[in-house]
Amino acid sequence: MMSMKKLKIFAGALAASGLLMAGPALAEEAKLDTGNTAWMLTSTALVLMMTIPGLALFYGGMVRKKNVLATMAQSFAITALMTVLWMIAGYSIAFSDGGSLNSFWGGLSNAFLVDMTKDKINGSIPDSVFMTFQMTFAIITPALITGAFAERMKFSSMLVFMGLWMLIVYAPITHWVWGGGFLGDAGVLDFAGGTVVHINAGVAGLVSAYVLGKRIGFGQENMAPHNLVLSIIGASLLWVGWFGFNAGSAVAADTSAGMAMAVTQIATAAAALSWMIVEWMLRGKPSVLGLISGAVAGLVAITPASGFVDPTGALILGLIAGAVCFWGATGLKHMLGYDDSLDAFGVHGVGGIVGALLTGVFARKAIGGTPGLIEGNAAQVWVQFEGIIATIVYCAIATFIILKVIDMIMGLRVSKEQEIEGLDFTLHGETVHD
Amino acid sequence: MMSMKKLKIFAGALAASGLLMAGPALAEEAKLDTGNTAWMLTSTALVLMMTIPGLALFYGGMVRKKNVLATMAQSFAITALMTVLWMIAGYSIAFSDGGSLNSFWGGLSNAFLVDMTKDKINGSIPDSVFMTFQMTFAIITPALITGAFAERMKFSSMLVFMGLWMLIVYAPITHWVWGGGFLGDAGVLDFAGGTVVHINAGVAGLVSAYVLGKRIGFGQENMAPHNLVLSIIGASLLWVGWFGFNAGSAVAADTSAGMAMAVTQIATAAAALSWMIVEWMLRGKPSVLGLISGAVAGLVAITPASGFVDPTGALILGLIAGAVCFWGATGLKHMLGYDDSLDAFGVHGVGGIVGALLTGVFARKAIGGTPGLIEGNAAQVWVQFEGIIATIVYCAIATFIILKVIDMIMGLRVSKEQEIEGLDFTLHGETVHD
Amino acid sequence: MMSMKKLKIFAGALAASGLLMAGPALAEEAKLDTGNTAWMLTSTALVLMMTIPGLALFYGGMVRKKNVLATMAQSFAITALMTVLWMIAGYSIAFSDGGSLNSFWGGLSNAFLVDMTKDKINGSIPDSVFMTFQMTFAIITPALITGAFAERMKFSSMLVFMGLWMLIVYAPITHWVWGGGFLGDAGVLDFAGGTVVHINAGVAGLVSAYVLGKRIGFGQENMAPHNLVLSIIGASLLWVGWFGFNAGSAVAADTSAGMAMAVTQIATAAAALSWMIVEWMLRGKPSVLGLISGAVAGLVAITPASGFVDPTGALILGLIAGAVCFWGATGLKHMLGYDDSLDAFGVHGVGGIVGALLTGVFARKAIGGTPGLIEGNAAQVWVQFEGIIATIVYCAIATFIILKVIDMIMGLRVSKEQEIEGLDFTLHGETVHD
Amino acid sequence: MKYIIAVIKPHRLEHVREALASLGIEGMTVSEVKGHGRQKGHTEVYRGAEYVVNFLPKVKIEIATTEDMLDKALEAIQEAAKTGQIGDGKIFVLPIEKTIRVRTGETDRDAL
Amino acid sequence: MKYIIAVIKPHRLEHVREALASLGIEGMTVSEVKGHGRQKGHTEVYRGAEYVVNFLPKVKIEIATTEDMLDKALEAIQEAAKTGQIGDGKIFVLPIEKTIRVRTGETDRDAL
Amino acid sequence: MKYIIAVIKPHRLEHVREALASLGIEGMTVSEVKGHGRQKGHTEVYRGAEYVVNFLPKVKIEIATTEDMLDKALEAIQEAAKTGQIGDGKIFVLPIEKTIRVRTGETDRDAL
Ligand SMILES: Nc1ncnc2c1ncn2[C@@H]1O[C@H](COP(=O)(O)OP(=O)(O)O)[C@@H](O)[C@H]1O
Ligand SMILES: Nc1ncnc2c1ncn2[C@@H]1O[C@H](COP(=O)(O)OP(=O)(O)O)[C@@H](O)[C@H]1O
Ligand SMILES: Nc1ncnc2c1ncn2[C@@H]1O[C@H](COP(=O)(O)OP(=O)(O)O)[C@@H](O)[C@H]1O
Repeated sequence: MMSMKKLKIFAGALAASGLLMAGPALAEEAKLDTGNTAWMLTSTALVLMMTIPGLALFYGGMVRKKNVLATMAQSFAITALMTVLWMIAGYSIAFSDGGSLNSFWGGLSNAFLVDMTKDKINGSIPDSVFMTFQMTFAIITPALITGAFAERMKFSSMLVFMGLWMLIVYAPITHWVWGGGFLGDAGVLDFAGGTVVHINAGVAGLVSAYVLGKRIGFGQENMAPHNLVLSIIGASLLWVGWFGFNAGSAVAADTSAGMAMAVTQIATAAAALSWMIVEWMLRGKPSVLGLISGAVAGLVAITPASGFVDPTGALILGLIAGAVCFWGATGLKHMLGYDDSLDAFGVHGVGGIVGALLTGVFARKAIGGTPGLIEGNAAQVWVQFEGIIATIVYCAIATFIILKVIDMIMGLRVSKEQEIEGLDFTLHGETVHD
Repeated sequence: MMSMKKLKIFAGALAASGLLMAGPALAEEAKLDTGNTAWMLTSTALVLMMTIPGLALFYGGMVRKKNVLATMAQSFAITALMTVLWMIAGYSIAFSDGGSLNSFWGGLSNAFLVDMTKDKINGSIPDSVFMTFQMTFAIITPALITGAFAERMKFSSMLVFMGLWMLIVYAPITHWVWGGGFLGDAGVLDFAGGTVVHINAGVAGLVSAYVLGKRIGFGQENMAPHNLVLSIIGASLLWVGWFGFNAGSAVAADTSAGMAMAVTQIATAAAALSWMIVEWMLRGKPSVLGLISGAVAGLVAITPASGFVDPTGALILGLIAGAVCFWGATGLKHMLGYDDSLDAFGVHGVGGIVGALLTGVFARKAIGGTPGLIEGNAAQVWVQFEGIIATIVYCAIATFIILKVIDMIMGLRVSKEQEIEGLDFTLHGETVHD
Repeated sequence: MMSMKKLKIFAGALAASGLLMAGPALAEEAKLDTGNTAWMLTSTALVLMMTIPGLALFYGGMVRKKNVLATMAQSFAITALMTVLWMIAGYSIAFSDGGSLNSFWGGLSNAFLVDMTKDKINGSIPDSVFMTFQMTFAIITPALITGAFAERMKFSSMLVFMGLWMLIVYAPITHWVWGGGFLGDAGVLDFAGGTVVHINAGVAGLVSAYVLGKRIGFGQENMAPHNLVLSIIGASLLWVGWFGFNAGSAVAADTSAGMAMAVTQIATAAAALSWMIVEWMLRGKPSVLGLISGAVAGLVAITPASGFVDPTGALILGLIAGAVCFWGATGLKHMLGYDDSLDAFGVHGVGGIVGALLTGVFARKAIGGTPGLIEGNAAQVWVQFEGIIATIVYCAIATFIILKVIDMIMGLRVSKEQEIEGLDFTLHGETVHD
Repeated sequence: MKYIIAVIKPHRLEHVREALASLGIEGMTVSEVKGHGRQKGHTEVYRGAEYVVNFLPKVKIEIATTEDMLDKALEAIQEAAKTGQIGDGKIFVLPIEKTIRVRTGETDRDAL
Repeated sequence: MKYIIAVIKPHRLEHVREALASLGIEGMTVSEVKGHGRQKGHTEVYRGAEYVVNFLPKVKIEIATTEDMLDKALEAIQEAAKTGQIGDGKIFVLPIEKTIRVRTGETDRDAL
Repeated sequence: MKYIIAVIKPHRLEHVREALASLGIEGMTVSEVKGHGRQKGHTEVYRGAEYVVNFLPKVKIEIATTEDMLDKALEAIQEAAKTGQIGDGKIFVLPIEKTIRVRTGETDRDAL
């Protein structure tokens, strides 16, 4: 159902037939499309840019000044660590054929990318490009989680947590949806990662926020974002980079990519306006943080839908997502009383769920081949719901266990003194001097 | 005469013949070029990046610290609002066939993008891509205007103004030049928007500066740019993104795009050096703001010329533009005595006019098909002049009326107290904490 | 041996046969590949982004606050100046056929790009694109050098130095390796510029640091980086842009580009982790500056290797490069006692040498056509060594002479008062106001 | 000699400097401070979390002056700093026992 | 009247403000400063270069108060600012000769 | 006890700190300030608009000290801060009536 899966299966078939291994056969050369490859090379760069510097800035601007470097360092270090782990095992777990266990994971047959010969083609692009494109997804998803426990986690424990989480949670769920696993087979629609990336990261964030507990002084001290200029730059680069995320998920420079880009732009804009208007009406002022949070909410919500809905569907989806995520990051958070510092769950979790469900509502046969509720296919909403639940349950349990184990072995939080003095100096020995 | 127009007419013809509506016919599939599509997807991302974060930073660094978030919020909110309005009506007004009124506007037949089926091809790229690419132009043009009235306009009135301005001024003028209207028919050369984007935004800025009046303390208080680091980042991203703007206006990854990129780079560099040298000689020091302003002036001036001139023409054009815009942002402004806070007119208006005229001078038959003055075709300069005048007159009058009506209904300026305290807190309830 | 050279020779042959000059002949039209062109247009934008704002920020964050604008202005002004000089003479020197002297330089036959007709094709892309892509390399190489003499050089002398250096050192060495000169003929492997760009810039930096002498107060005063937030953004944009640098050096959107992107990502990540771990073990804390420096070291080291090694080779190469450059920027620098302010030599020089040598070690026949030491071809290491030595010797001598001559004529350093007050105000008349 | 400490609204600084200059008083040292008083702070809301910013931006001017200039100086500052609205600030006068100019070692009146 | 200058740890500011408010003391002026004392600075290492940061972030509070409130104010500050660890800071009391409210021209006690 | 306020050029701070340390004076509080005096500001030009920056960056050092150390301290500061050029700064001495160490409640001489 998803373009990525389709592609993978196609490549798998080719591989099975031995064609891909046959060296520079003519048949393969014919397969590579330079236009599609050009777009996927570009998309990979765009998605990398979403994490560094995009997300690093988005989050870095929202913490207190004493933690800005440490917060940005998390995104940067995650980029490095996930790259290596994806190469070693992640890609294999997510996108290989897992044999009898293929419904659940892809196994380790492609560990260290042993199958990725230079001339291996995946669909119409080099396998090296598909691998790297997917790698950037395996980078940003853990990085999104860091927003939930900002300003209080040990750097060492954070690295261990993220490494395990990517291999144990992210890579398998990716396999379920895009790698030939059971959710893809069930017909769950997730064009670019609403479930795989955003619900997943959001739920992991929520669990982390609970397990780590609140920041010292939460609710009493002034924890206002220290410099929203950074966050605006970050949100802007997220928006721009998201074209690679969504339109890149077409794995081609075709009409599907084009429509994905158009609806991404429309839904994002609608969500930014929607959050702005709701906040303006309820609180009297349209905050800048609200405006950019709304945009991110729209980007999150349109992610699963981007290959399936039309512009009008995207407009409505965006309007809904902006308003619901406003509630997620303000009402819901205060109701439940956890300290999800930068709203990883409030924006990515809530936005991801809204988007996944609305994909089932607004999907159009003429766009992505599958009709949704508005075209009479109510069942699709139910399928989407199953995908959401499977992801939430597995992610929540696994994340909880990983965190608890790490906590027992090496602890999760910095000391009280470190938290008060700030992580920039206490963890990294550096400060911003101005 | 312009690549964009050509493309449009071609698509129009196809549409008229019913081919485009015929679903996934073979004929259409053959039309899509993945390489061209890849480049246009990329160009769209690049032009979006010009506004957010590019222009937001360029302008944000130049205001006083108390207004930095509000200034950046203008670009961000405009991005969201124009996206939705372009989808609702702007694209239709600019690029549809307006029937009997086609010389002046495109009508509303394509409102809400009803004609934009997924597989509709426009030239050799998906219509969805062309629509989104053009959308990014409809975003940056209003955003450019905000430089003229920075630090004093109400956020609400700004949104209303920009929405009306885009629909009443920008979309129709785009139609005149690129959408099949009278200026394109007259042979005006405007490859990427010197007239449509820059003269238009510059003149609207000038009118706004007059209508809104000067900032409190203008000429007495210290209004030095608070952080040129931001402006350097912004100017750099404008430069990089402008490759999408100019080379993207070829609507293909071809020799026209390649030459457009080369001349853009050369003219920009020449203008940066030219402003730097003139300032160094006249004022004793080469300022950083001068260097980046010169680069932007070069980018503006080469915009209409980028598909028509050769490298040497670009070099000379850049050298002239840098020096003339130096005068525009220093001499002219002080002569006329308006407070165009960030020189929307001095750089974009003046640079746009210089560029449009010099396009008529340096155009070469071997590059864009049309000879200019240096190849003996003096008439082209006159045609260019007509295009400039038509744009200035319509834009100035319409902008003035829109502003006056808004002023009557809801006021344009913030209160004196708000202006003194700063717009970040008074309009958005936020401040930069460092 | 190198893709760039291959391409050039191919184009040369075409040119010689008169085809390229023949106007829009059918034969040529057939040659242009829109996918390859799309990727090279994009790559050019990406490499430009590496210098502005990438390198400008990376360096700008590391200096003291009083010099941040001046430091960023160097990268920006260099971008403008090199563009114009490359158009005037650099491209001709580097990539033309120099006739009897072709082993050493390309001559001036293509000065002012007189041979670059609009429809001239170079391999499968427009010559205008190849010229501009290479221009961005001629921009970043001098800009890298500025790190060595940051915070003390006159802006005027810096411009003169860089102009001469690019024409006298960079363009000829580029010709040696990629333009048909003796190093390319000797079989030196340098996919994207390890020798041409990084060793070259690193050595020129080392010489500059010696000739200019230490900063006032070096070793006593606090010269801590004033704002590593800027440096993190810069390093991130360098990483993202480097995809254009390395994968773009395939001059096509093919499997070579794909593999180059994959190994670039892997080596960079490995080097970031490697520097981080070594520093963590030796100094007790993983610094943010270390993390980003490690990433840049990895990018540098994989540059020559990126078209020749496989993922596992890249992983090992990255791990080695991170550790060795850690030593280069900490141990070596203090041993030798020069003040290479921002480690142009410690990172780019050392990393470039490590990368060039390891290219000879890890090259695989299946990837780039040439086997390295691990596949039994020990000779390749020797060839690499020759390339390194030739570059170091010529670059060091020429750089030294250029600097000495400029010093005699106009001086190199700012006055003591200027250095103490800071270059932002004393050279450019501006300061950061916050 | 007396040490005047004046806490005023930031945008009045230039007026005060000019007013003092017209009395021939050029020497002063200025710093950015935050003030709390009758004029209370404001509330900023970030994603639903309210942060009360109790302190408002003010500028503190410190001026060492001789007794004979003191009253004129106080008057000038007061007039130039006044907007008539709450939060205009305060002036405090403290005694100075000794003043030295670093460059020359001159003291007291000569040091100003 | 007396001028209290208290140099404290930054994260105790809010406590001190509240403690003073509960005594009815609202007026104060605050600035970010760097302190040096028994509590020494720290060392930052950038690419092998060690920079000793000799000064630590502190907050300076200045409060003009009447004699009768002085002791209570000092006590309140001391208590609220105290963490018991080195670097908690100092309080200095200086004499004020005159106080003026800019807005009204009121002086001394009335000016607070 | 005395309260020394020294306004100096920023790049002399480290010298002054060392000079005082060699006298055994470690305690001090430092802030970034802007100064105006004989040494006038400079003019910045942005796109033709001239902005006179009337104030120059200075560093203010505050040191509470006992009478017996006062003269040595003043001398040390003066020497270490001096460059001989205009704008070197001033030193003011004010009386302190009371000093308290927050951590222990010790007062006066013991509080330093
Ligand atoms: N007792 C005080 N000690 C020190 N500074 C004070 C005191 N009272 C007020 N200030 C300073 O003066 C500023 C203005 O005081 P405020 O009471 O708000 O207004 P007004 O003086 O107009 O009544 C405050 O923000 C604070 O910086
Ligand atoms: N003699 C002094 N003059 C001015 N400020 C001082 C003096 N001594 C200490 N301070 C300030 O008080 C702060 C705390 O002093 P310190 O000696 O570190 O701790 P403690 O007071 O707990 O012994 C210093 O950082 C400095 O800002
Ligand atoms: N009367 C004064 N009151 C407070 N600060 C002063 C006074 N005069 C000078 N200063 C401070 O001392 C600095 C140096 O004074 P200036 O007159 O420029 O040089 P110099 O002391 O060498 O003659 C000023 O920038 C200002 O910060």
